Amino acid sequence: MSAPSGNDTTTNTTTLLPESVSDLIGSGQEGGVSQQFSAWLSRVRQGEMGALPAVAGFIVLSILFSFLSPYFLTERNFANFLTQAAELVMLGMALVFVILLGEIDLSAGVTGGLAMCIWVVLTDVTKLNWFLALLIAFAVGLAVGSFIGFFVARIGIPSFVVTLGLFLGFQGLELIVIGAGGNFQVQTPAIVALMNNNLPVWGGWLMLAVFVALSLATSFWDRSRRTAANVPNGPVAMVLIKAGALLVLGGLAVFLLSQDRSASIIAIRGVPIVVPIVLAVLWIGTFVLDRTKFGRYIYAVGGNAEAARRSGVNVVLIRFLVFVICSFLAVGSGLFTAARVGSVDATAGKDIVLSGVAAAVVGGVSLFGGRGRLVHAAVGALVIAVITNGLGLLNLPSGLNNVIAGAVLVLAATIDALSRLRSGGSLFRR
Amino acid sequence: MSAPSGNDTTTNTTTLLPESVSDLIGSGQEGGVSQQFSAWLSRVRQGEMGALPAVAGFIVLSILFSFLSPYFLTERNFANFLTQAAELVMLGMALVFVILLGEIDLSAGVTGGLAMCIWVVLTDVTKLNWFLALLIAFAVGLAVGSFIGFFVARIGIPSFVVTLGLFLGFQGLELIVIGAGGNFQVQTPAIVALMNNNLPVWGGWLMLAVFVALSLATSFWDRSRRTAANVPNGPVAMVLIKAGALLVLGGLAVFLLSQDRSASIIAIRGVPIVVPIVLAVLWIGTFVLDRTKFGRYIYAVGGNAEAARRSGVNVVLIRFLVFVICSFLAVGSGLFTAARVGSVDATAGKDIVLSGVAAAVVGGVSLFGGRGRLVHAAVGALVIAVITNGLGLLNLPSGLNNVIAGAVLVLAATIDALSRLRSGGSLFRR
Amino acid sequence: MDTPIIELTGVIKSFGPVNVLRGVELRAYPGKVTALVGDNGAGKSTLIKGLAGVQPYDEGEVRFEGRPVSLTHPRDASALGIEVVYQDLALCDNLDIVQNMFLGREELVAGTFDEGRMERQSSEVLRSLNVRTVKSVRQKVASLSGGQRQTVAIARAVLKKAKVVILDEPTAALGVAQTEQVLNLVQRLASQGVAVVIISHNLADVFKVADYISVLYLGTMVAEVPTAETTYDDVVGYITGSKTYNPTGARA
Amino acid sequence: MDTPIIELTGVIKSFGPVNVLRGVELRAYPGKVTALVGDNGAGKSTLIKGLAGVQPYDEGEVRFEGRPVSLTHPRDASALGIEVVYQDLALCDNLDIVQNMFLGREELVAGTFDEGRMERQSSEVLRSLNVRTVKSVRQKVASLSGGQRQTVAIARAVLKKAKVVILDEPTAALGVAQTEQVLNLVQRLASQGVAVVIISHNLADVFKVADYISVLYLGTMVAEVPTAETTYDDVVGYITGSKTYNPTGARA
Amino acid sequence: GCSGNGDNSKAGSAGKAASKTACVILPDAASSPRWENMDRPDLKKALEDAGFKTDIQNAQGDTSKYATIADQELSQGCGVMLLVDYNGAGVSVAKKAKAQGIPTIAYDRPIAGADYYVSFDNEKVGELEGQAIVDGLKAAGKDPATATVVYMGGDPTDGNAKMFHDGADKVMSAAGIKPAKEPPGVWDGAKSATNFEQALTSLGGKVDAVWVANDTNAAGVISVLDKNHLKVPVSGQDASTAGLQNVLLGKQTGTVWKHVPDEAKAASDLAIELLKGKKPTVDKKLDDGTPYIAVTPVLVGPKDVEKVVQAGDASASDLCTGAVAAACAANGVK
Ligand SMILES: Nc1ncnc2c1ncn2[C@@H]1O[C@H](COP(=O)(O)OP(=O)(O)OP(=O)(O)O)[C@@H](O)[C@H]1O
Ligand SMILES: Nc1ncnc2c1ncn2[C@@H]1O[C@H](COP(=O)(O)OP(=O)(O)OP(=O)(O)O)[C@@H](O)[C@H]1O
Ligand SMILES: [Mg+2]
Ligand SMILES: [Mg+2]
Repeated sequence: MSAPSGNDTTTNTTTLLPESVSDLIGSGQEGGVSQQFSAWLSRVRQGEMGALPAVAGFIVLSILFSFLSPYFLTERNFANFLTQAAELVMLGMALVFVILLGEIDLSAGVTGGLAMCIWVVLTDVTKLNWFLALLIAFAVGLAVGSFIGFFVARIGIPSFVVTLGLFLGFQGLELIVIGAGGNFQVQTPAIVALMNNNLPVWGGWLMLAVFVALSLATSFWDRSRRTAANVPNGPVAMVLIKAGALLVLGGLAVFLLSQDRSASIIAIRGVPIVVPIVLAVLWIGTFVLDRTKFGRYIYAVGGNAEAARRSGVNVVLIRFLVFVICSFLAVGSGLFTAARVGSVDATAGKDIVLSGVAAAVVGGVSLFGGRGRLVHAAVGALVIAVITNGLGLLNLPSGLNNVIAGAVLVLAATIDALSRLRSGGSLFRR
Repeated sequence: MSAPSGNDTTTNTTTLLPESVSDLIGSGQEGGVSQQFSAWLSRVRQGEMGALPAVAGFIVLSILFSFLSPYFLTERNFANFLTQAAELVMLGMALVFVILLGEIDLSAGVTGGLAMCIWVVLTDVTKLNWFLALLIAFAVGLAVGSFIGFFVARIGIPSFVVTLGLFLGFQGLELIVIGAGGNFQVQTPAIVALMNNNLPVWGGWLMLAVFVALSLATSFWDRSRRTAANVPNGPVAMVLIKAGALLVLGGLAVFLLSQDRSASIIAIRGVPIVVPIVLAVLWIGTFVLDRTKFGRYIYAVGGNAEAARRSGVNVVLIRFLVFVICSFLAVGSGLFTAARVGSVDATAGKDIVLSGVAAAVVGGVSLFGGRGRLVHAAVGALVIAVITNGLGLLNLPSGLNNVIAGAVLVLAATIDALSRLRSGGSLFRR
Repeated sequence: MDTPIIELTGVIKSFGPVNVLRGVELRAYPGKVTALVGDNGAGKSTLIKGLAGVQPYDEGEVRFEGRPVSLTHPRDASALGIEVVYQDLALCDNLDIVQNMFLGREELVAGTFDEGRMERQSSEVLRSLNVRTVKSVRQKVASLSGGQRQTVAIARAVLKKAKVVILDEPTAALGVAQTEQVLNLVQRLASQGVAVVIISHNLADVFKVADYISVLYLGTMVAEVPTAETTYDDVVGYITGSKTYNPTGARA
Repeated sequence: MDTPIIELTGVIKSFGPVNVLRGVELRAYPGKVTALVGDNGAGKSTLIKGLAGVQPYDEGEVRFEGRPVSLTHPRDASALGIEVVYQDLALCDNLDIVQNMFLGREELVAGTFDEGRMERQSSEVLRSLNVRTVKSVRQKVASLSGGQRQTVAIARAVLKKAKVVILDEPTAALGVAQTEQVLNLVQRLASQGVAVVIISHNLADVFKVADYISVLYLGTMVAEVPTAETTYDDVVGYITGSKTYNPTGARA
Repeated sequence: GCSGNGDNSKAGSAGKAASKTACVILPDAASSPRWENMDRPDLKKALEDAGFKTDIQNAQGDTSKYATIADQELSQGCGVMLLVDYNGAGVSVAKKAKAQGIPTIAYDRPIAGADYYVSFDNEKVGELEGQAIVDGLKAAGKDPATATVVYMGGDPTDGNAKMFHDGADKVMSAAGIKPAKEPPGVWDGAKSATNFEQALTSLGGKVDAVWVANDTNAAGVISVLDKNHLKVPVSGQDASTAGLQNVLLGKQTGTVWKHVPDEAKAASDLAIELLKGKKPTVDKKLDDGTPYIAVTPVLVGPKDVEKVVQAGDASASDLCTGAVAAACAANGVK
C-alpha cells in the first residue's frame, strides 16, 4: 500500500493534471480598453450596477437642489456637506460589515453615543487625558461588539433582538452616565478640530497624491502577480484611466476646498480634516474585504454560511468579528458627531442608525447578505446626507421637511430599483 | 395522433397510477395519544418549538416579577396587562404577515398613528361621525399598505427603505394633520370603551364558549374530511385534550377577570372588551394562514419565492397584499393605543414598531421568512409587554429602567436561542 | 409525420455578453417522447425555462397546437397544460411534501383546504414512483434526501393531467429502481397522449424511452432525429461536436 | 488484505424519530476506490456528512489511519486530509468560480491574495475536467448550469492533494464526456495512493472504477464486497433488499 | 425664504445680503406643539413685517441635525441667530456665530455664551404646576404631607424636563409632599399611560394627586384615572386642546399656559433691534451676566380657558365638542 506523500495535504497543488494545459479559460481581463468597457457595460445591463444608481440619484438630487437654492452649489456648502456626511458615511461603512452577513446592528448609533458619553465624562469630569479617554471609548466599542458577537455568533440569538435590547439599554446607560437633563461640552481642541478645522492647502493636495499613488501601486502590484502566474492582464491603459479619473475628480474637489469659503474676513480654506480620515477607513476596509481571507470569508458566509462552514471557514469567528468591527467603527461615527455638535447628551446616537442602514441599502448593499461594498454605503450615505443638506437650505416647516425627506428617500430608492429592473436584474433580486 | 382529453388539464387527478395503492405513506396522524405526544416531543427536541421558548420566557419573567412586586399577581394587574399588551399583540400580528415574506415594515407604527391623527381630527374638529371617520382611518391604512406594496412588489425597492421613508414622512404628516392644538382627546365613548370597559361577566364566559366551540368544530371538520378521503385520523382524544386545555386555561383567565378588581367602591369586573377583538383577529388570521390558498402562498413565497413563482403563484400580488394587511391591522393597533391613552398627538406610533418586530422574533418568527405563526408574535408581544408591566411596578429610575428592559429582552431571547441550540436545531438556523 | 403540439423556431437567449441560445428549433409531439440531449452548458435548461415561462426568450416564436403563444410567466405555461420538472427542483424547503406537491393547485372544499384528499393523492403518486424510505408525507422537504426531493418534484408534475410534461434530468439523483419507475412513467404518459420532453445525460435511458432525439450543441440545435434512425455513437458525436447531422428524411 | 485508512464502526445517526443510520460499518483503503451504493434515502449522504464533520454522528467510532478521531467540524476532516464533494454541492452563489474553488485555502502573497496564481490553477483543473462551455473563471457560480456547478465542486475537491476524497454522486449532472473524465480522475487519484469513496446510482460506472462496493440498505450496511467477487445483479439485489449478502471470505 | 434673493451666490456677497436674515433654530416637534405651531408663525410674521428675511428650522430632537442646520444657516448668512437650545447643541452654534460676529439670542432655554436670553421661566412653569397640585389637594381636603402623589415627569434626557421637575418639586416639597412613586419620565402619552397605570397598581389603586409635566402625558394619566373611576388633581402645561378640554371637564386641575406670542414678541423685538445694528440694553441679568428678558407663564383653570381662547391660542370650536360643550357653557367659553 502506498501512502500519500506525508503532511503536505493542504500546501501543494495537485499533480493530477494530465499535462500542463496551455489554453486557459477566460478571466474577463482579455481584450483592449474598448472591449473592457463594453464588457463592463453589459455587466451593468445585466444588473451588476453596484453604486451606479446611487451615484445617479446623488447627481439628480444635487442638480435639483442647486436650482432650488443659490447656496447649494457654493464651496462653503460643499465643505459643510462633507463634514455633515462624515458621521453617516462612517456608520454606513460600519454597518456594511454586519449587513454583508445578513445581520443587523440596531445599536450601532447608541454604541457610538454611549462611548462618547463615557469619553466626555472622563475628560470633562474626571479630567482624564483626552487621548487616554478616547482609547477607553474605542475599547468600549470593542467590548460592545464582542458582546453582540458572542450572543449572535455563539448563542445564536437573532441580531435584531440582541441589538434592539442594547439599543434600549444603552439609551438608559447614556442617561446614567450623563445624568438627567445633562450635557457636556466637547472641550478638547484636537477633537473639535476634526470637524471644524481644515488641512492646509498643500495637505489637501498631498492627500490626493497619496490616494492616487495607492491606486496605482495596488494596480501594478496586481499586474505583476498576474504576469508572474502567466495569466492575461487587462490593458495598462485601464489602470491609467482610473487613476486619471481619480486625479481629475479629486483634484476638482481639492481645488474647490482650497478656495476661501469664509463669510467674514478670516479665511477658511482647505480640505476638512475628517475627509482624509474617512477616506483612509474606506481604503483600508476595502482592502481587507477585497484582498484578505477575512474579507473573502465575510462574503462567503453572507452568501452561503453552510457552504463556507463546509469549506473550513470558522463561521462563528467571522460572525463575531464583524460585530466587533461594526461597533468599533460606530464609535468613530459617534466621535465625528460629538466633534461636530460640540457637545454630548444622553440621546447621542439615538436616531442615526436607521439612516445608516438606509445608506447601505440605497447604495446597493443587499440586506440579505453577500452583496455590497464599503463604497456603496459611502455613496448611499452621501445621497441621504444631501437630502438633509439640501432641504436644510430651503427653510421648510418641520412637518413638511419630514414628509419631503421621506418622499425623496423613496424616490432615490426608486431610481435605484427601476434601473436594476429595466436591466433584467429582477431575477436575482431575492 | 390521439389528443389528450379536452380541457380538464387542471381539474382531474392523474390516471397514471398502475392500480389504486392501498398502503399509504404515513402522515403523522397515526397512533394513539401517547404516540402523538412522543412524536410531538421529538419534534420539539428537533428544534421545531414554535412559541414554546417564548412561553417559557413569559412564565419565568412572571414568576420573577411576582417575587419582586406583590402587585404583579393581582387580578387588577392581570387586566391592566391585557390592555397594555393589546396594541403590541396587534402590531406583532400585523408584522408577521410581512416578516413571513422576509420583508419588514418600519412604518407600521406611524401608519397607525397617522390614521388615528386623521380620525381624531375628523371627529373632533370636522365633527364627522366617528364611525365614518374610523372607516376613513382604516381606508388610510389600506392606502398606505397599497403604496408600500406597490413600491416593494412592483418596483422592487427593498421594503426597509420604502418603509423607512414612510416612517420619516408620516411623522411629518402627523404633525401637519394635528397642527395647532398639539393633541386631541378621544371623546368617542365607543372607542374609549374598547380599552377601558369590560364585557359583562356572562360575556366573558360566552366568549370562552365560542372559542372552545370553534376549536372543536374545526377539528371535527378536519376529521370528517380525512375520513372522507380515507386517510388515518389522529386519536379523537387529542382533540378533546386540546379543547379541554383551552377550557381550563381560558376558564381560569375569565374567572380571574370576573372578580372585582376595583380599588374603589364602584366594581370593575369582566374581560376587557379588547380581548375578544384581539382573539378574533388572531383566530381569523390563523385560519387564513393555515387553511386558505392565500395563506399557503405567503409561506411558499417566504420559503422560496422562485419556486412559488414557478408553481404559478402570483408572487407580486402576494407581496402586495401582505403589506396591505399589515398596514390595515396596524391601524387597529393605533386605535388601541389611542383608546388607551385617551388622546392622540403628533408622535403617535413612533416608538412601537421595533418592539413589534421584536415581539415576532422573540416569539419564534424567522426574519428570513417562511417560518412563524400569528400566535408566536402574540406570545412574543406578551413577553415584551410583561417586561414593561413588571418593571413599571418596581419604581426604578428612568436610566436603570431602560437598561433592565434591554437586558431582559436579550435574556428572553437567550432562553429562546439556548433551547433551540441544545435541541440540535442549529443546522436550520440560517 | 406527426403534428407537433409545441414548435419553437429561431429562439435566441443571451445573458449579457453570453449568447446561450442562438436560434434554436424544437418540436414535441403528443403521445411521443422527445429527448433533449447536449453537453453541460449547451443551453438545455435555458431552453426549457423559456418554454416554462420562467425565463422568457429574447427572440423566437413559440407555437402551441399550431397557434403562436407568448410565454412570459409560469402561469402562461400552466394555463396551456405544460408541466415542468426543473433541474434545480424548485421546492419550498419550509413546506412539507403534500404542500409542495399541491402548491398552486390545492384541493379545496368550501374555500379551505381538503387536506385529507391531498394527503391521499400525494401518498399514492409517491408510492407509484417506488418511494420506500419516506416516512411521512408531512415531512418538510428540507429534510429529504437528494433522490427523495427529486421524486417529489416529479410527482408534483404528474399529479394533474397535463398536455405537455417536460423533465429536466429527472433521474439524475434517483436510484436504480426509482429510475426504472420514472422511465415507465414517461412511457405511460406518452401512451396516454401526453407530449413528453425529457433531458438526460444518460443515453442508455434516452434510447430506451425516446421517440425523437434533439441534440443541442453550444446553443444551436444540431440534430433532430427519430431514435430509430440513429445510433448511440452518432448521438455522442453530435453532442461533443465531433459529428455533424445530415438529415436524410424530409425534415429540415 | 489492505489496511483501511478510514474505518467506521457502529455508526448511529437519528433525526428526531427517524433513525437514519443504525450501526453502520465502512472501510476505505488508500489507493483503492470504494463505492457506496444504496437506494434513495438509504442514508449514504448522511454517512458521508458525518465523515466530513458536517453533521456529526450520534454514536459510533471513526478510526483514521488506525487512530480513533473525532469529527465534529468540517475543519477536523480537512485537517486529516479528507476532501468531500457534497451532493448539494455547497457553493457560494455570490462568489465566482475561482473564489469558490479556493475558499478556505486561498493562495497568498504577503498576506493578500495571489489572484493570478489562483486563476491559473482553477483554469487548469477545469480544463482537465473537460469543461468547454465556461466562458470565464470569473463568472459567478450563480450563473452556471447544473453540470458546470458540479464540475466546479469536483475541481475544488481535487485542487489540493488529499489523503481521502469522497464524492457524493459526482456525475449525476454531468454529460457523457465529463463523466468519462471524472471516472478517469477517480482512477488517477487512486493510483496516486488516495483513498476514494464514491457514491453513485450508476452501477455501470461503479463497476468500472470501484475496487470495493459497500451497500447501504435502510441505514444498515448489508454488503461490503470486492467488485471482482460480485455481479451487477447481486448488487441490485442488495440495494433493493431482495438479496442478502453472505460473505464467503475472511471479512465479516 | 431665500428664493427672492437676487444676489449671486458668491459667499461674500451672500453674507452681506443675508445679514438682514434672522436665523432661528427650533428644538423639536415632540416635546410640545408650540414650536411648529406658534413660535414659527409668530416669529416669522414679526420679523418679516419688520422687513427682514427669516430662516426658521427645526432640529427635530436631534443634536446632530441641530449642528447641520446651524451650518446651513450660517452658510447662507445670518444677521442674528435666535436659538432654542436642544441638549446643549446650541452652545457650539453660539460660539460659531460669535466667531463670525453674529449676535445670538438664547430663546426659551439658556445657552452659555449667548448674547441675550429671552424666556419663560421653566422653573416657574414647574412651580405653577406644583402649586396647582398643592392647591388641588387642599381643595379636596387632603393634607399634602400625607397625600399620595405620583410624579410623572418629562423625558430626563431633555434638559427642560429637569427644570420643570425642580420647580414643581420646590413648591410641592415645601408643602410637605413626597413623591409616592416616580416612574421613568417620557414625553409620550402612550408610555405615560402605561407607566402611570403600573405606578397606580403598585400603590394599590390609591392616589391623591398626580404631578404631570405636560398635557400630552396628562391625557394618558387621566385616561387611566377615568378607567379606575378616580378624579384627583392633575397638572400639565402647554394649554393644548386636549389639556384645556380636560381642564374644562375638571379632570385636570390646570394647565400652565405659556402665551407664546408674548415670548415670541419679546424675542422678535430684540432680534429686530439687533438686525438694525443697535445694541439694545436689558435690565435683568442672569447669574453669568447675560441680559435676560423674562416672560411669565400663567396657570389656567376652568375659568381661565376663555382667556386662552381670547388670546387666540385655542379655538372654542375645537374645544367645545361632545361632552366638553356643556363644560364650555358652564365656564363661559365661546
Ligand atoms: N443567468 C445567467 N447568466 C449568465 N450565464 C448563464 C446564466 N444562466 C445560464 N448561463 C450560461 O448559459 C449556458 C447554458 O446553461 P444551461 O443551464 O442552459 O445549460 P444546460 O444545457 O442545462 O447544462 P447542464 O447539462 O449542465 O444542466 C451555461 O454556459 C451557463 O453558464
Ligand atoms: N435533517 C433531517 N431530518 C429528518 N430526516 C432527515 C434529515 N436528513 C435526512 N433525513 C432522512 O434520512 C434519510 C437518509 O437521507 P440521505 O440523504 O442520507 O439519503 P441518501 O442515501 O443520500 O439518498 P439519495 O440517494 O437520495 O441521495 C432520508 O430518509 C431522509 O429523509
Ligand atoms: Mg441543465
Ligand atoms: Mg444522497
